[in-house]
Amino acid sequence: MSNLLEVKNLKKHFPIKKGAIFPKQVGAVKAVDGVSFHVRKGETLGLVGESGCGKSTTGRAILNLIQPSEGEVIYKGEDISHYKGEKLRKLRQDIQIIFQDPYASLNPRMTVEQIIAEPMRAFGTPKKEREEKIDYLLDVVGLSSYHKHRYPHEFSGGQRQRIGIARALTLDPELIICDEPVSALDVSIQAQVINLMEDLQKEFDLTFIFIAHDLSVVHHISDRVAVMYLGEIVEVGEVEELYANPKHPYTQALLSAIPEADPHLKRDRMVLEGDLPSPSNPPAGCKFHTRCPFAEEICRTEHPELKDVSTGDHQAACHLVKEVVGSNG
Amino acid sequence: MLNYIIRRLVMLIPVLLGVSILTFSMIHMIPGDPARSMLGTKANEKALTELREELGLNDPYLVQYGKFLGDLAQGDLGTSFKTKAPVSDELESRLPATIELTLFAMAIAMVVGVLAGVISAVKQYSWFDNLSMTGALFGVSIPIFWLGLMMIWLFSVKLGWLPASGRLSSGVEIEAITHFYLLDSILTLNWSGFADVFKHLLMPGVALATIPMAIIALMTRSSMLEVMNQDYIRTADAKGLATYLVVFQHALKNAFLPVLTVIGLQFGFLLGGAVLTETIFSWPGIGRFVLQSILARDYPVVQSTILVIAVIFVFVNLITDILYKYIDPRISLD
Amino acid sequence: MSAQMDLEQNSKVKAKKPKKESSLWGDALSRILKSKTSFIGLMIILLLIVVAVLAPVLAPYHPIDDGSIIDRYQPPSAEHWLGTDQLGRDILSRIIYGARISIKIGVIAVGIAFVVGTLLGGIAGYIGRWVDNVIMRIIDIMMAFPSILLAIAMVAILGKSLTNAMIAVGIVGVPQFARIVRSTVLSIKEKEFVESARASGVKNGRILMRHVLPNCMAPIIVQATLSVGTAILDAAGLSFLGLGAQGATPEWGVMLSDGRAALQTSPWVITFPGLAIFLVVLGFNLFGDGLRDALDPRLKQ
Amino acid sequence: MEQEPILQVENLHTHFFTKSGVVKAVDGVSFDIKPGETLGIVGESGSGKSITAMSIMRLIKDPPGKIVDGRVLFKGENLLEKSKKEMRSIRGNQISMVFQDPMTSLNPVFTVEKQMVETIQTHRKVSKKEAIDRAVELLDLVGIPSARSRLKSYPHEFSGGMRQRVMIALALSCDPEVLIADEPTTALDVTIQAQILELLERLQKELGMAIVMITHDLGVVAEVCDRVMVMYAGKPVEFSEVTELFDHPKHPYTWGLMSSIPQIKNRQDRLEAISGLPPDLRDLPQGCSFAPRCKHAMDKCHEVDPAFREHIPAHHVRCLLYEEKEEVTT
Amino acid sequence: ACSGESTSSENPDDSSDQSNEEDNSSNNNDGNSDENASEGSGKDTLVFGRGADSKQLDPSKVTDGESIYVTQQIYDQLVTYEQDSTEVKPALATDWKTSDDGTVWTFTLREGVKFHDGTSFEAEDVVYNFERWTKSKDYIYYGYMFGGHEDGLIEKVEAVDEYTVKFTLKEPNAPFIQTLAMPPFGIASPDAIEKHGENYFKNPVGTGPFKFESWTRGDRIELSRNDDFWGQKAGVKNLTFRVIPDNGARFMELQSGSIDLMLGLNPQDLEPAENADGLQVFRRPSMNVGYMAMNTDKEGPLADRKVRQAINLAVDKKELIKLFEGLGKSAKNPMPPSLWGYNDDIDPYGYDVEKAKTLLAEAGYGDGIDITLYTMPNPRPYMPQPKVTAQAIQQMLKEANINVEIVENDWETHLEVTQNGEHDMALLGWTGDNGDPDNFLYVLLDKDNAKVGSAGNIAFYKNDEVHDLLKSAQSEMEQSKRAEKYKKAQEIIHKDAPWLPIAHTTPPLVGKDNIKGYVPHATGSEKLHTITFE
Ligand SMILES: Nc1ncnc2c1ncn2[C@@H]1O[C@H](COP(=O)(O)OP(=O)(O)OP(=O)(O)O)[C@@H](O)[C@H]1O
Ligand SMILES: Nc1ncnc2c1ncn2[C@@H]1O[C@H](COP(=O)(O)OP(=O)(O)OP(=O)(O)O)[C@@H](O)[C@H]1O
Ligand SMILES: [Mg+2]
Ligand SMILES: [Mg+2]
Repeated sequence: MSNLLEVKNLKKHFPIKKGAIFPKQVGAVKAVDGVSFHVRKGETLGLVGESGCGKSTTGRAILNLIQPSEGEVIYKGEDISHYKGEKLRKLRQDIQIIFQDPYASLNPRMTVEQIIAEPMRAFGTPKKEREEKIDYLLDVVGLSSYHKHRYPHEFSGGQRQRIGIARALTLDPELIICDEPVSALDVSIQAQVINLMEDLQKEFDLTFIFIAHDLSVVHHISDRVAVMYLGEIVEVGEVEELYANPKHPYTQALLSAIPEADPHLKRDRMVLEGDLPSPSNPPAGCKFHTRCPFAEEICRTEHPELKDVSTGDHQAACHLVKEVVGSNG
Repeated sequence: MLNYIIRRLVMLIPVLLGVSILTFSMIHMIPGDPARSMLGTKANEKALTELREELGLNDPYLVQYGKFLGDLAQGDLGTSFKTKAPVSDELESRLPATIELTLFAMAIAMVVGVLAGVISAVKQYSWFDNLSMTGALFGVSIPIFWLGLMMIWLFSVKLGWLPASGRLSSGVEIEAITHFYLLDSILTLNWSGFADVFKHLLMPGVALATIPMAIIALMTRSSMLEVMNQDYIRTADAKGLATYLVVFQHALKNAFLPVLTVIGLQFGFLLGGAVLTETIFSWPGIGRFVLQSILARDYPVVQSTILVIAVIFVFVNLITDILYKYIDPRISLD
Repeated sequence: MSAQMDLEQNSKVKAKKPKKESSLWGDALSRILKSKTSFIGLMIILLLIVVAVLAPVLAPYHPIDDGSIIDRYQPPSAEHWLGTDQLGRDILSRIIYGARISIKIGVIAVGIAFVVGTLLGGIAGYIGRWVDNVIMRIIDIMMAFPSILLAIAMVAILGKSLTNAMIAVGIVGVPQFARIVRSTVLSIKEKEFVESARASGVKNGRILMRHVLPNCMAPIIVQATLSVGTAILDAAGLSFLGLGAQGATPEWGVMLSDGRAALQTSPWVITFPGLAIFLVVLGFNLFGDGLRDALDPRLKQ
Repeated sequence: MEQEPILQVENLHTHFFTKSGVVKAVDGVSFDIKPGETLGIVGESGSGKSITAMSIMRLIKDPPGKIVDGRVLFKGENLLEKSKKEMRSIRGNQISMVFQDPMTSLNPVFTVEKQMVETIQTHRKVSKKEAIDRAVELLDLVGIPSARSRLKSYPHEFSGGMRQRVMIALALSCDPEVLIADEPTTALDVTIQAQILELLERLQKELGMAIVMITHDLGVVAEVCDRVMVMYAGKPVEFSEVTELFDHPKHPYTWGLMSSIPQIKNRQDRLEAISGLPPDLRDLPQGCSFAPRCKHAMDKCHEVDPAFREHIPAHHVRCLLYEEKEEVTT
Repeated sequence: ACSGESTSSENPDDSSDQSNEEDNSSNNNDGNSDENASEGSGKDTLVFGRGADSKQLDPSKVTDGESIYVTQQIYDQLVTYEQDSTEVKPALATDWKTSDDGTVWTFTLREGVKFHDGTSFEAEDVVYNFERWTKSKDYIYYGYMFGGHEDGLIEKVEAVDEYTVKFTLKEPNAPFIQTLAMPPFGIASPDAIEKHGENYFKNPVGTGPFKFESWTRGDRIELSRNDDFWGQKAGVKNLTFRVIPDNGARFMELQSGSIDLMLGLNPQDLEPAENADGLQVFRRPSMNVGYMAMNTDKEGPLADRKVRQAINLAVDKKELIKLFEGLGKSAKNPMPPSLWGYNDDIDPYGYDVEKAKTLLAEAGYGDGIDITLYTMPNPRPYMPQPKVTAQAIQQMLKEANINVEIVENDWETHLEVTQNGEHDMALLGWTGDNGDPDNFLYVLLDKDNAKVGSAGNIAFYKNDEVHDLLKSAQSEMEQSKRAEKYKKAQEIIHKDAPWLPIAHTTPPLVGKDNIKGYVPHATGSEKLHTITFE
């Protein structure tokens, strides 16, 4: 499989400014701090991590909705991280995004029809074609065409998320970044939307970057999973491999923290101490060492790089895990 | 904290400079010649030219403005064209008069407004709520100059309960220490004087308080309603706290924040609003004085007085900001 | 807007119109009509408009020319329902004609504040950076200036007239609009639907016009409605001080000011114009208040 | 399990009288809980879980809410008949509550000390100093490091997980006999959720109170609860021991719920989603509220609202499938 | 319609107590009063209500009546007016002589007079004061009356001995002695002037019947009796001037009893004032004229005498005077009848719209004309309701097909634009300074004063015959001859009709009826020491 997208050492630092008249930068929120990964065509890459670890920022930086501070985003062999103006706009046809909050992500002053037509209008699709496509897409996401004259506030959260999905599909994108598309939804509705997304992926041959904090959802939908901690990827690998055989202590803790819906299963949780440190002042060395039960001296001083940790496609950034050489890519 | 205050004070300089430039250019844009205003019907060309020269009106604007700033830096507010008295002299009793009236009105507005707002919110949709909110809507809609006239007609003319004008009855002596008569009468233990001052303050105070009172009441109510729906109020209830604690401590302290901002802003409006109130109640304050000075093109008076008002206004805002911080620990002053 | 245009082109679609109108504004309207107070407000405003439009028909006398000194200070009677003023003019007729002026004040003063304030606030909010800084500092300075004194000074500069008083009142209202618009734009700008429009390749201008501004309208419209009341009050205040409408103009503030001398002997001369101001301002306040509630996004669901 | 229940809810009905109709938020909930036991209440958003809890605490805002029927027996006494004052002395004292969102459930303008001391002094006649000592003890108990110095902090100076610990400490300050935890971990990250669940389990062991754990996460239920009540549209649809429920779920809604969640253990190809939307509580469908979404719905289901019955010992279900023949299984 | 049955004038009881004057309105006060015992004859504070505050308390530096009214209580001039006329009588000077050519005046001063600061009054003090006034342009009235500062009318002032002062004038001046009686020429204590320097204006020291005590800006000025006064000692112990800007409010204060005497009454309130128990109305003899000037200089209809006459005919002055509510008399001449030289033989125009129309038609304006009428917003002593007056004139002229557009400017602007001649017609008025006809006719209607930009003659009326008459009257020392010239001038002016003379007002003062001995003076500023409470 070929890499549709490759992210290399992506960084996004938000400056912290002080002073009202002559603001000067006194620091930075290192929201994304050197993230590298790749996405293959047609696959779903899951991106998990705790709140504030930089998942959304990564997604937005890839789309260039926020300008990355550093690094490359190579889409179909071209670095798109410096695109601007019309060139960037054209790129929108290929990469789309679905947002978490179904209430905030639809313009309340537009009808469903207008919302879905908006991207097509931006790229000059003729009106007739637009109308046909709207009807078609509404049907695809499980809404009826009589819904199209309604305003977003007349829909439930799940329905709105469907509208958001329809909008993302209008331009026939190749890659969709899904920023927690189901976390605001109830379990029963969540399942409907996940099913829908899986169906669409097959039907339209889509590639997903699926951001979530719910490990079971990610497990269900992803082909590969990347685990983020404090602006960095600490582990990435094939989903089954990673879940069955987590290498990084953080991944292990994360997995053991998921409550399993099985009362018979009585296991030892690995409970992490403390909270996620502030991204404006991350710990030196391995960023996880402050919460890591196995931290050693080296963890406090040296920053670990991602390295292959099993023969499968599986990397982790931990000093304590042995590198396995001779894997493939 | 001190740091913050100093920083804020430094930041006031450009604003006040802006105000002074705005005032300066506006007053100089007013058509008409102050010299003529001063000489009145008896003006002749020679006298006019001489007077203009004497007042420095023939200097370039920049020089005039520079001179104003220079004097100001030395604490000199200038000399009134019209009365030829130092502006500071003119303000000596007028400024306290206005501030006293404003503070008195603000006190009424705050006490009544906040209380009415809180009770209305707690007893939402009750008769009290309906009554006080109707009252508040009336309050923001009533022309205060009309209200003032009606009050005079009723309480002074018809009922004879309250004096129609001034700060003090003739013959009542109050030793002027601060020029805040209410305070002075307390300081000198002059109780009959106190009663007299209070009576005089009552009508203009209430008239001036009407709008802020109404706004504060509306604001407090909606703010309280919002806060009462917050999770932490539910927490307080779930802890079994007494209702008055929940309402007056937990809810009010949070609900007071937006009200505080409004109070700060209203204070500024009150200082300005005093123009009308002072006109109606013959209050010997700054408002009417500035109005007349603007119309008479008394440049020094207008420049300095408006600057003084602006200083008070920005200081009040600074104080509200500090209070804000004091009430809301989440606000960081840095 | 395009949807509405489509609709006009194709009248067959009209059958679906009711559905379309269950928009935010439609909802708001029905909510306003349901609320007693805002309904009263709306009625007062409509009444004001009707009275203004039909003034020549409704007014029993000419507001300026009719009347002579001989009939001055007549108390309310069958002939003069609200009495006569210091020149023997019919107060009712003057109040009726005054409605026109009030509307004019509302439209012009608030129009100025609305246009200038929205422009400044919108630019400051959307562009940000130093533009924002410069604009907002100017606004700060205007705010530090006692508003009525600002208005007075402005009238003094421009000359005393009703028009200038309206301009002054309008300019004084600018900071409020600018601040509201700015903060709304700032918050809307950060909303995900704006981001998603950008992510869909929608051009900047269209984002501003179609996505940002329409969503700022609710608070601005509410502010505008409430400002009409304030503007009428302020203009009347200026007139009362002799800085607004001049001469025989049947402006309510002038009527109050002129009638003031007769407070003791002929109280009706100031009672009725005062009531008229009060009622109209109340109308706008009630309606604005209802509008605010009706448009409150928290009530939308 | 031979103990008397400490809290018994019988046929509770809480309705909201709004302009657009009567919202039957809680419509006939019955359950009981014994000392030391953890009872789970699960259900979708809007199914009435929180309102049930708030009704027990008598914290429903009136208007628009009103408890229209039912009894809440705490140690045999009906809380719904208590005066406001009596109720206040029970709240936070014998029954206390932890809410979902730790970010907003603490008053932002008061220090943690003030909020804790206030609670303690409301219910215990102790000096301020004693109250502070008690607060320190509680913060220690919930695992807040250097508790005494953190007392002076404001809530915003704590992280989410720590705030939830403070909330729990607050709830525990008067040794309650029943602790109602309304989705105490929903707003938290998984690693923090694990910390809090661990803490609650430990505290229950140490202090022996009964816990009502409200959640929508079946995983949480499976891990911490002894018995579970599943709610749908204001009504309980199933109530049993936790293992029994997971092993032999009876109600089609429970089945749907379970198959909706992706499971890591055995990855499904496709999730069994429940179709449709939860009903509008102002306008419930005739018959069983779940019928419109139920795959197994029979004609009768759209007409008759089934009763909540103990079809199997210690296992209540509200479903017509079991009214006649009991043999239907999963 | 008036509720103000206030004050207890029928209380002869004497239980005076200084702290008890707080609120006399308590008669109406539901009886919850324990502080209103003292009233009536025991009262020793006179509270005078007025519309504006003094600018300064140095009379030589101000022109406003409000300042002068107060300083007049504090200062004396060399000579003063009789209580009921503008005849001059001795004051600080007991006697004076004029040289034959009329240029040297010698004054004999009163002995034993003391300033309020205790220093005694001597000839050197007079010299000091007059020299002081020549030193700066700030002494406005001095410049105005004596023409300039260095090169004015007065050549020198010398102290001949301790009690004799000699004035040498550049040329004979008939009105000189009248002028010296004017309030701005009050003699101040040189010691105090030196001592207070810049602050003298708020620490006035003179020789008058009252001493200055305190001044709260915009609110009140308090004076107390000068027990060393050389003349009749003041009848009240304290004299307070209070500022109550609004006429109506001031009247209410009087009704409620918190002031005793007030100036400036709304015409509407006159009737209630006259009918109220416990109040009395005083009328100040008129020394003013309120008029509408027609700009004869401007091209257009008003340049035509016929049009001006037509306008005089088209205004019904009988109705117009109603706006003065009995406070004034209709005017036919530019000067008030109380002055010598008034020409009462002149036949007023009368009200005749038809004739007016005929005149207009003759002038070629049969179709009517459009003109502006400039007015001021605020009441003036000679015109209590300028706005309404303007509107009434507008109403009336409409009958004669004359469309009037009213232009209102604030006072200062009004003066400026009318002096610049921007108006067609303008309302204005004049209050005499010294009781000399010259002070009306020359100032207001001579061509010398019709200069654009600083016109006292805002009709821009230029008639050489009138000019010659007025000029020769100035240097004529014999009053009867002067009077003839002035009468002649009035005839010509009447025919040319540069004005619509409107009224001579007798500004009313209202006081409580326990006030005795108060005589208002035509000049507008009388001493109040003659007042006692009954
Ligand atoms: N515009 C911004 N300015 C400053 N800091 C920001 C900005 N946007 C995000 N951050 C910070 O960057 C960090 C990462 O934010 P991000 O939204 O990417 O997290 P996330 O992983 O998506 O979290 P969540 O699960 O809560 O959505 C956070 O600490 C956040 O506060
Ligand atoms: N004040 C109210 N007025 C009207 N309806 C209300 C009110 N409060 C709650 N409801 C309704 O009561 C129903 C039950 O609400 P409740 O908060 O108990 O749900 P929940 O099960 O706790 O959901 P969640 O998981 O979202 O917390 C909801 O449908 C809600 O809309
Ligand atoms: Mg995110
Ligand atoms: Mg809930």
